[in-house]
Amino acid sequence: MSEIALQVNFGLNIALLLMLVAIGLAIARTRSLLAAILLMGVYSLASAVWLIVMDAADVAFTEAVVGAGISTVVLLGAILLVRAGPVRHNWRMTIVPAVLVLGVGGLLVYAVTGLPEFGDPASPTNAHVGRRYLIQTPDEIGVPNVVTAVLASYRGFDTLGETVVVFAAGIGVALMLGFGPRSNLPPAPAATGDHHVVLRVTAKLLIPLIALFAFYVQFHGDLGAGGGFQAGVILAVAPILHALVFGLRGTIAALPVRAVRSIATMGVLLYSGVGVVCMINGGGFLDYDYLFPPSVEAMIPPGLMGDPDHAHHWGQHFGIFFIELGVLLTVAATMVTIFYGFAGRAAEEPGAST
Amino acid sequence: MLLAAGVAGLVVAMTMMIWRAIVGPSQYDRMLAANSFGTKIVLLIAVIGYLSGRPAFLDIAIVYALINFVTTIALMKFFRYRTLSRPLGTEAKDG
Amino acid sequence: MGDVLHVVGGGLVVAGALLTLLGGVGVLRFPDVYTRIHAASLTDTGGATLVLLGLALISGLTLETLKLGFVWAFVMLTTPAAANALANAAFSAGHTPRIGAFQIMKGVAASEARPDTQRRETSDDDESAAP
Amino acid sequence: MILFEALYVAPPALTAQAPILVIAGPLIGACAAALSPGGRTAWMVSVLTAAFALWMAVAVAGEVAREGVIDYALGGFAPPMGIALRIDALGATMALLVASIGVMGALYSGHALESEVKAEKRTLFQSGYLLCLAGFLGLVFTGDAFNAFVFLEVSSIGTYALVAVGEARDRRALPAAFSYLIFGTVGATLYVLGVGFLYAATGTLNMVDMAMRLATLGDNSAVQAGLAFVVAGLGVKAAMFPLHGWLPGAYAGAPSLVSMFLAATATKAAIYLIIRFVFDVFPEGEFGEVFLSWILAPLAAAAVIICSVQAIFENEVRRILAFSSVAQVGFILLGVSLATPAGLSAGMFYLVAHALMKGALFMAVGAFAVSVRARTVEDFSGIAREAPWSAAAFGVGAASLAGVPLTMGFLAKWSLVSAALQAGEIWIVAVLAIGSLLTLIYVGRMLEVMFFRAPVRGAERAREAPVGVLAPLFVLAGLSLWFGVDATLPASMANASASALVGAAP
Amino acid sequence: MNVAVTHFNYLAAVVLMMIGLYVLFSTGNLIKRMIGLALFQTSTALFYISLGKVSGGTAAIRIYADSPEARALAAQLDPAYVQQFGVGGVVYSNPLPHVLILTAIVVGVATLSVGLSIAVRIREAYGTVEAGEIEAVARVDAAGAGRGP
Repeated sequence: MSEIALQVNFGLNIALLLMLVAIGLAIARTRSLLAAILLMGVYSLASAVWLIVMDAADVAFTEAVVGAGISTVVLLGAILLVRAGPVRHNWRMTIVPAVLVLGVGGLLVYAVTGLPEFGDPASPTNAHVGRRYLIQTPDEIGVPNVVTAVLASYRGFDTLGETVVVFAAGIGVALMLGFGPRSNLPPAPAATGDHHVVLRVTAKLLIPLIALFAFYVQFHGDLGAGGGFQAGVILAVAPILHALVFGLRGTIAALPVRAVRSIATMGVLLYSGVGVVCMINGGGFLDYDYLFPPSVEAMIPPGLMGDPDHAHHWGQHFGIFFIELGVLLTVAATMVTIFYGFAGRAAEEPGAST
Repeated sequence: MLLAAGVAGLVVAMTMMIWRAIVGPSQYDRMLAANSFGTKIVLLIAVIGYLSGRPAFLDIAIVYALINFVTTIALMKFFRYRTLSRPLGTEAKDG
Repeated sequence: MGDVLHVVGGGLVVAGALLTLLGGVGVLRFPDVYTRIHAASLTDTGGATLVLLGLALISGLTLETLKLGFVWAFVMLTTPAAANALANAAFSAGHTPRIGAFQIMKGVAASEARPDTQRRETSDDDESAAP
Repeated sequence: MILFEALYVAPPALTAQAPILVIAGPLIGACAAALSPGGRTAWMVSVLTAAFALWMAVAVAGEVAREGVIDYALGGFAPPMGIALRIDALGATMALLVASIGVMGALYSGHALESEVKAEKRTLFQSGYLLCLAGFLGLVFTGDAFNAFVFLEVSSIGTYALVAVGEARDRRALPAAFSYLIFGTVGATLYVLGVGFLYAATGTLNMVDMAMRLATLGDNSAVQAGLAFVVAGLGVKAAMFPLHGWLPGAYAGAPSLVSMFLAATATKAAIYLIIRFVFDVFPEGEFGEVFLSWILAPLAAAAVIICSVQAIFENEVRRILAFSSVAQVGFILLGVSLATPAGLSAGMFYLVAHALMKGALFMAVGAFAVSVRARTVEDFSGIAREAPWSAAAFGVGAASLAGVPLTMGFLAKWSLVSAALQAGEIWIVAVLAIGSLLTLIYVGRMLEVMFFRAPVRGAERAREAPVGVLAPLFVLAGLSLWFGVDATLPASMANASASALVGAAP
Repeated sequence: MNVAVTHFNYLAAVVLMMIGLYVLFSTGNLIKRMIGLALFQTSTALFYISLGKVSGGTAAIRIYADSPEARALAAQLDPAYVQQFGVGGVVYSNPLPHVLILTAIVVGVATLSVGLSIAVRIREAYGTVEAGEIEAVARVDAAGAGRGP
């Protein structure tokens, strides 16, 4: 049992990377945009499995929901709006990029030869800061998932920045697509076999389950893979599925555009608000140990939260809880905003649709 | 050992799906391949979880199953209606 | 007892993987979209059932079993629905099946509709957004 | 920096938190702007937030002047475990510059947006503007290589859309924004890649820790490539010569607020980060010297010559200014490439000077745009008669750009030349001379048309811009003049920055 | 061992980077360009994650040292190896690259959506998403620049 697991791990690594390269080449080769998008979806799925093989469970989670889910939907929305024909190829446009790419590739290969061997536990990467996170997290943060601890606590400022990037993307898409002509298409013409009872029933069953699952991922994030980002995107999938199956108009009626934008803003405010509260209580920005004033902290019996062997980290636990909630709100709302932008904008030539 | 054989079988099946996704010939074949690839990946993740001794990653498999469905619906709407905003089917009153 | 369950479970996993593999062969070898959908969706659900059942036997009665149940439920819910949607989309887009009685519905002469391995299937690679 | 030493502008408790407040202020302000009910409220939020950031930046500058270097550990985790802000004289100077331009831009946006951005988009636009400001301030303060990437993206993602909003005036803004996005993302990704190689070699992301560990490492291909990718990636953002393709279109197409803000800060922040890596992170040694004198200096010289010539042959005012920006980046990098205290100081001085004059120039063009849709140089014929005040400010900025005595531009060019002479690099002096001459040509052409020609008959009549636009414009132009006469403040800041980098005062 | 084997992951990432860059620069179609850009960005994820993999390691979710799960994981490896590189009896992979790549993935989807929305607006303004055709229209725009009457 023991050796085999490692060998399978190694074999999967090679096999999946070769798959990724093959898919990448196919993407480069195809002239159909839709095929490229489908292949991108497959690429994301394959890379997510590879991430699991590489022990990056949280990243695999994110890649699955973002890469295979949201990205595909957004890309589909985009090609519907641009109504592009096949990609044209011009041989003159291949030589210069090829030379450029080969140059960059050569430099990269040269650089790669200077890296430590793959999987080396003593490489600087794995021996220095990375290892210290693993050792110190139980004492300093007290959550089992070290990725969550690093993400939300040690490098919480990065995550704030990342949340802001998502928020900025929401603003960007809203500025581009949120105003102007809106989709107002007549009902679909009746066609043979156009009942979709199966899908409607399935969707009806799934939507609440998806939302429930999102909250599970959210609150389970300290203990296992998952967290605000993943949960946010999964939560956004629920209204997106609703819009896909029951029509965008109903979804917007339930979740108005302005409200969604406000929720996105609230998320960032909540996150930075936690930082400010820590600051007011005498700590640094995002120093969750100061999230509660000492008087409150003193009232909590020891050992209430987490592992009794280690010091309890009331502030850290709640700090992570609140900022992950902020991330959830911003990410979910922004993803819905982006979807509204792409799905709600009228395609120009409605006559061209079949 | 048996699980490893299962992994190998799934990987071969995945490679076949990738081949179908690359050669097409029609877009529906690609969609089929992508969808089926997703299902195999769900299984693969589950098996890997048990093989590596960390079955807790089944959550990720659940997410895959969900996302796969949503993507397929979006693709279907793409083909059927050429817009993402219209409801499915004709019985919907909101249009 | 536990070992027996492990072996039985492992056997089921392998059986499921083989079924999936068989479906893969079908997807590669079958002549048109509909038969390929048939091969893939049937073996996917069957293979998933076997694999997940095998894993459930290995894990015994834990939280993981519940999660496996969820995975199974989702796969059983979504794979047929997706296959249905796919076939529906392909059919309404005018893809004619290359074998079977559907030909008549589309008004194609039965002689033309015979599976013809010599003829290359039309590729709509070049019509991307407008099939 | 000596001037700041006695400056206590905030209570001690606030001063201690000032480094993070400089960044967090605009972030929170951006949320408030996005939530505000209308463009007017959003504008007020924007002005207040930018003013707050400037206030905090001044507090930080005072603290830096007294302490030398400030470290601020975020989340209470000391680096390299946590992310730390690290501010020295250079960082404080940059933050002051960015925050001041930010305030000017925010003031200016009150009226400028009315003619350029649709009413319903203004709240989101202000929000994007503040995010961009926060991004640049974070970029300047952070001491963590990966955190810098995050802030690079914070400042960029919204900006792409802000540039594209310029479509209301000129639809070419859209492809320009798209190509800005492509270039910017490739640049940022190359930067991440470079940081990845450095991380692989050192195991840390904190710049100070990285520098310490790099110093003990021998020659390593990963480290060399890491430097190359970091500089190439940032070079795209800084519009370093062969990587500047995105800049002319983006500056020409964007709403004038965005053009002005980007021209004054975006490339500067990236240059700042390049300086940070080359002088602070990379170990002193042959590799860095080869890089500076054989790659950076020739490229900068090429930028000065080629882009100045391009500017001469360009016909649209905004594009002239944009090409001029690439050329001026070349001037700055020439100073930096000398790697002497005098050279760095001159480069920094030039950077500040260029930010002020380009800000004034783009703002003046925006002031004209309030009433007319002028694009080419000919369109601006005689505009000095119709809008004398805006034109005067434009004239001051242009004079500074050309290096007319009694402007900051003159002192900047002068200090560059003397630094090059001091370092014995005669060819750089020659390049500077040719570049200045070329600058004079395109500046002279614009000024001649504006001031000495009659307005084209039948064209729309320009009106003078409202006071809300003129006030920040005059501040920027006035600063260019004032620092041209009394340069104590910027010169002392530039000197302090240079000595923070290479250790010795010139 | 051969570099091609010991550095296989990095080389695969490099190949994908090259493919992404090639797609980005060899096509005039803006949507395809965004796909190339996404590919290029994702490949950095491959690079970072490969850096953080420790052979024999497991995901960085701490397991109690004396749990059966931890013992089963440790049994797969050489005890000396676990002793030297393990934390609490279990060898974990490095969590830091995972955190960084989470950020990078999110930045990637943000870039993708903003880029695509600009591409959509370009289509609305120019009627095409082919760079060559857009440039042709833009040249006409530039020629027609003027202070309108």
